[in-house]
Amino acid sequence: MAPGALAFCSRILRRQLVLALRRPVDIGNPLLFFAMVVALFPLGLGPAPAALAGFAPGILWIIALLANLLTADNLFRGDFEDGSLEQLLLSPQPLYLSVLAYTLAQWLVTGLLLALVSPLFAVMLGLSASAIPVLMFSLLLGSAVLSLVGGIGAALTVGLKRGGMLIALLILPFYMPVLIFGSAAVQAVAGGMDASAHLAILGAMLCFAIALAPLAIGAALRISIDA
Amino acid sequence: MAPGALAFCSRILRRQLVLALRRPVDIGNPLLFFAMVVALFPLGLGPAPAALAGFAPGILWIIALLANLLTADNLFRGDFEDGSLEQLLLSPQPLYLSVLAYTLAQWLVTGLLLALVSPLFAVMLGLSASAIPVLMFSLLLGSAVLSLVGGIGAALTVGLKRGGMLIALLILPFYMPVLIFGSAAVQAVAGGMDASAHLAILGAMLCFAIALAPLAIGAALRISIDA
Amino acid sequence: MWSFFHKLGSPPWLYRIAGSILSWLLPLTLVALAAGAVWGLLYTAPDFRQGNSYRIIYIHVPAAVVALAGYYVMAIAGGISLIWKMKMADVAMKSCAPVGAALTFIALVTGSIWGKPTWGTWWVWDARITSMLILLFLYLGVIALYEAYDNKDAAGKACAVLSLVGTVNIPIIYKSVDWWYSLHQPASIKFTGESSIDPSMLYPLLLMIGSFYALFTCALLMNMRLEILRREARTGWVRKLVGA
Amino acid sequence: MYFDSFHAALVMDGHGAFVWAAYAITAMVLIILLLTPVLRSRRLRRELAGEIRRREMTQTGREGPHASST
Amino acid sequence: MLEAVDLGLVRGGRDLFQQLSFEVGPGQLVQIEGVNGAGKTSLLRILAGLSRYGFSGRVIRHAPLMYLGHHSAVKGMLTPRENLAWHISGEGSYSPGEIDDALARVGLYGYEDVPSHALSAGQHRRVNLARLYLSRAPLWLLDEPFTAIDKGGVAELEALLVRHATAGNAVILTSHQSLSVSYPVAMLDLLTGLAA
Amino acid sequence: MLEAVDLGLVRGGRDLFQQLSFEVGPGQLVQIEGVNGAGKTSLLRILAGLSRYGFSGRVIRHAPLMYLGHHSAVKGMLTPRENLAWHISGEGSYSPGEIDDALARVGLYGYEDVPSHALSAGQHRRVNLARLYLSRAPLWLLDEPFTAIDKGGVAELEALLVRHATAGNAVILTSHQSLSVSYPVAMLDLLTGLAA
Ligand code: HEM
Ligand SMILES: Nc1ncnc2c1ncn2[C@@H]1O[C@H](COP(=O)(O)OP(=O)(O)OP(=O)(O)O)[C@@H](O)[C@H]1O
Ligand SMILES: Nc1ncnc2c1ncn2[C@@H]1O[C@H](COP(=O)(O)OP(=O)(O)OP(=O)(O)O)[C@@H](O)[C@H]1O
Ligand SMILES: [Mg+2]
Ligand SMILES: [Mg+2]
Repeated sequence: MAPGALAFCSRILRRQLVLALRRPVDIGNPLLFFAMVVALFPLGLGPAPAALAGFAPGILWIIALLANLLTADNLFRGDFEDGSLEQLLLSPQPLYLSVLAYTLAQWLVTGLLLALVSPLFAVMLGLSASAIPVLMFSLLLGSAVLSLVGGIGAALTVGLKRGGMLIALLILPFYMPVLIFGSAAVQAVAGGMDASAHLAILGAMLCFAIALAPLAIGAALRISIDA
Repeated sequence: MAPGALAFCSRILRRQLVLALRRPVDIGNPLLFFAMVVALFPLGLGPAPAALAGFAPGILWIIALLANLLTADNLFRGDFEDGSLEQLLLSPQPLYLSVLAYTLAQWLVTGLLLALVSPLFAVMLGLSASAIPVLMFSLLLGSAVLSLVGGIGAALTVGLKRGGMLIALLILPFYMPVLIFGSAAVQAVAGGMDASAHLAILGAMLCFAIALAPLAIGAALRISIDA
Repeated sequence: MWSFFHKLGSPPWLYRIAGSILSWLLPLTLVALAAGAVWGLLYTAPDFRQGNSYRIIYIHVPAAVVALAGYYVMAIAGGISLIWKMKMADVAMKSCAPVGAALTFIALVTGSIWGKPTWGTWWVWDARITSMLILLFLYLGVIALYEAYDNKDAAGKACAVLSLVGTVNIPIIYKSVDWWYSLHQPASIKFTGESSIDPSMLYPLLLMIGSFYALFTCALLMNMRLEILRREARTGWVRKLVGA
Repeated sequence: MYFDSFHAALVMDGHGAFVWAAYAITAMVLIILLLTPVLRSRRLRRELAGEIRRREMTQTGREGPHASST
Repeated sequence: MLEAVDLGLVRGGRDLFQQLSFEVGPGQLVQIEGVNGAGKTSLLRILAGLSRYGFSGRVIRHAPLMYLGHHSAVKGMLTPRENLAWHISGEGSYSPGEIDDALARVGLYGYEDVPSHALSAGQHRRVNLARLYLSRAPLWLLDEPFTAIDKGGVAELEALLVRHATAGNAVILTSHQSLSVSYPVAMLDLLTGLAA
Repeated sequence: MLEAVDLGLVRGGRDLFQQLSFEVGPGQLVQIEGVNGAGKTSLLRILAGLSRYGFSGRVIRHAPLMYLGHHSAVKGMLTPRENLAWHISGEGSYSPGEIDDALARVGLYGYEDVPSHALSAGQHRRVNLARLYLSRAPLWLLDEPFTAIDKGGVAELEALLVRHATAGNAVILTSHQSLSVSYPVAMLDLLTGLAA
């Protein structure tokens, strides 16, 4: 009688995407946001091209991380406040998969999108062309880890009246390894070295995160709903 | 019969501060947040001391900006959703001053706090000691402008169901001049030049913002409440 | 053995036993700390390269070592509380955080002070230093999360989830920060650590490390007693304790 | 003792400020660390005792409409 | 106290009401009637001056008013005492004793210092209703004030409204329950206007 | 359908109830009684399995349940049709026709495609109540389902609850209004237990 778990997940996914991108213009918002934050760095750090190119991987990675940070708090908050989260926890569907669908939806409109447009920004910052595929790939892998880890923070803080800053405190330490390997991978290629070891580590982190983070998120949601 | 406008403002201020810093540990949250974001930059850009020192003004300024961005959306949202904003608009008190009190409270827990602890981070990033007073001063002036401008964005978007990204798009363009002059001031001093022109411009921006932003915020709130 | 676990889960028993351990361990710790400090400060010869500034080692290294170990104590307690639903493990976990944070802070501050005369700068983004900073963030995150919840039952569980996630991540964090540092230009400054340490310097150091472990235990027990009181405030035995 | 005089121990060949500052800060943090639980539990005990006494006293006093079940 | 002239309201392409004129004077207790979606909340917000969207006509307010809407304006982070103190701070100065008294009157004695998010739905509303005991505004606009309030609370609130009207003030409220008071209640139908 | 054994609940240092045992079987329509803050919502959440904080005792659920809480779980950004489709998606598959039908039954015909934040308070609640027309869960737990609903809506909802109970299912609800139905309503007092 109840629909299959995967069908349910695909409905969650569709709903979350509809909520994020109700109107066509909405798709442009995250892109525009990235473009503006990319523009901040030359403005703040000074426009010396050589220095910027060297730091492009780090800058793009920091932006990916901040985009995640800015959106992580909203992952479950709306659903908590209007009661949808209670309904999710009561539904007979496996929480593990539902939670995965939530984070996947969030990743699609932050990490994936940023990865897809990153070549443009990389060129703007003067990153060498050879490093661009690795940049994209590392962003794809790494931002998925960020979304999953961010989900844990979101689930832990969703029941609290204050959110915002607290979630940043909880998840930033866990973001740091991803940042390190992500930007190191790009720097390695830009410096003419091989990045496959870094990417393999990012991939391993992702597998790890996919396996464990939804469990932690589910447990945290059950705690939060009763706080 | 009704209390004086200033008494009313001081009550708003106190309430907003209580909401932000209900418990003593809460005061630490923004500080911790700043420290973490400062740590992101060496992790992303690499630990080479010379490069970091050069970027220190920009990094600190970008952090001030992001802290503002992260908190701007919350300035009126809670009050909108629970009906407090309606009550504010109905109260016989001058909206100009009330709104000023709201932004002042937000500035106290973001801009002011960051300015006060910025010397520590400046030392960690290796900024030369001579530039630190100017850094603090520019952050004090500039972050107040950021808070006021952020308030306009917050007031415009508070009635919309989606917030977050849209407000960033609206206000980032206005943040950029502040970022430019603020980091340029510090870079000037670090480079042995005089920063008083930059600081004067920041001061002028602040006067301008104090005079006009509350008007814009008030008008935007009246529009939002009827959306 | 089983009955011991059972007793560990009993707040009044734990409260009492912690009290009696503290009654002798705390004075002993304070004496050992004072003795170690005086020994290290006044009765050892200076290091031939760093001169007298090396005397900071007697607080810096013990604090760093115990702060690191403390995170594992906290995470293990968190794991026990989540898996076996043992409330007292939860109390232990919660109580570790402020102690660990304080020791981490000490390691950072003393290291930073030490850096000025030896490296000429207060701070470098060295791997060990950076990972110590992240450790401080982790501790403070647990404290902030715990304080943010009004419902301390839920707070304990939430922190247990967080610290468990932390255990998975701590090795990753350390490894990655290590890697990160070796990948970039080294900051031309190195720990002096390698130099084999003279026994006359080693003994006070060992004494201080031992004292810091004991200090950690004491502070942990004290915080646990406080937390037990707070959580059991409405039970009969606390009323009797307070009323008497 | 390694140092010849009290003054020498204080200066430590120019490193005294650093060493003593490090030890002083450590001492301060440790004192705070050990003192807070003591002070807090004292306050808590006082509050609890007060609450119990108040409850005994106000048994007859004004009661909220919903507190009757206690 | 309040005059409404020729009000009209169009929302989402639907005419909610047209050429609605009425006047509310001292001593009047007015209940707005209508099914869900008739436009009661919209009308109250227009009378309060909060909304103009889709609206035509003129509202003349002769007295300060107090509006209590659907949303309780109660902050979960603050205690009832703090919430109430804040709510009335725009209107006048009150002593802490007066505030605690108002809270006791709405049955929140003993809850003054509990964070409001730990209150039940009805208690949450009651924090808001406590304002009525302190308010000095002659005209009250109340949107479904009985929501989530238990039977005893409803009776007390009704008595309060009658007292307010008797004292020469006015109340306009919406509610899906009929008031059971021994005071004349004027019914305002959005389509046909005010009937005594 | 549901057995509750020896329930006890302590909240904020207050004993809300102790040793509450009852059993709800097929065909029962149970209304939980109590003043504001008595613990009705807390009890319902415990019965649903959402909350354990401060709770002692045992709840045995023999049938799938549906819980409608204070919060409507209606997203303002989505239309009523989308909201409803999403709400029931965990429970079964429904055709678009069935969904529109349920919306029409709660009086939202013509509002299927309006964004929900443009609905009135009562219409908002009605989107949520439309779930009841589609639900296949035998046990319904409803927390103040009549809030903001107009008189006609209340009568329809009461009829629906009676139909559900008559069909051999069970309903547990809280409400500060007495039900006016010609069906035996068991009252559950939190202090004294279930009375027929
Ligand atoms: C803020 C700065 C510093 C931090 C966060 C820091 C942190 C640490 C940590 C985590 C340990 C490791 C303990 C272990 O591995 O078990 C350690 C050990 C040590 N540190 Fe530091 N440290 C800092 C600055 C310094 C400075 C400036 C010096 C001396 C010039 C120094 C000298 C040592 C020595 C000698 C050891 C022990 C030997 C060893 O294990 O290599 N540290 N420190
Ligand atoms: N998180 C919490 N912490 C402490 N106390 C709480 C918490 N949640 C609820 N309470 C208390 O529990 C009691 C019962 O609340 P509950 O919401 O169950 O009441 P209710 O019977 O549904 O009331 P109402 O009729 O107003 O909806 C209230 O007195 C409330 O103050
Ligand atoms: N922002 C809006 N955009 C379009 N239509 C709106 C908007 N707000 C309200 N409406 C419509 O206006 C009508 C009246 O809404 P209002 O909230 O005034 O009703 P109400 O009489 O208070 O109903 P209830 O008894 O349910 O509270 C509703 O049909 C609603 O759909
Ligand atoms: Mg309405
Ligand atoms: Mg309730």
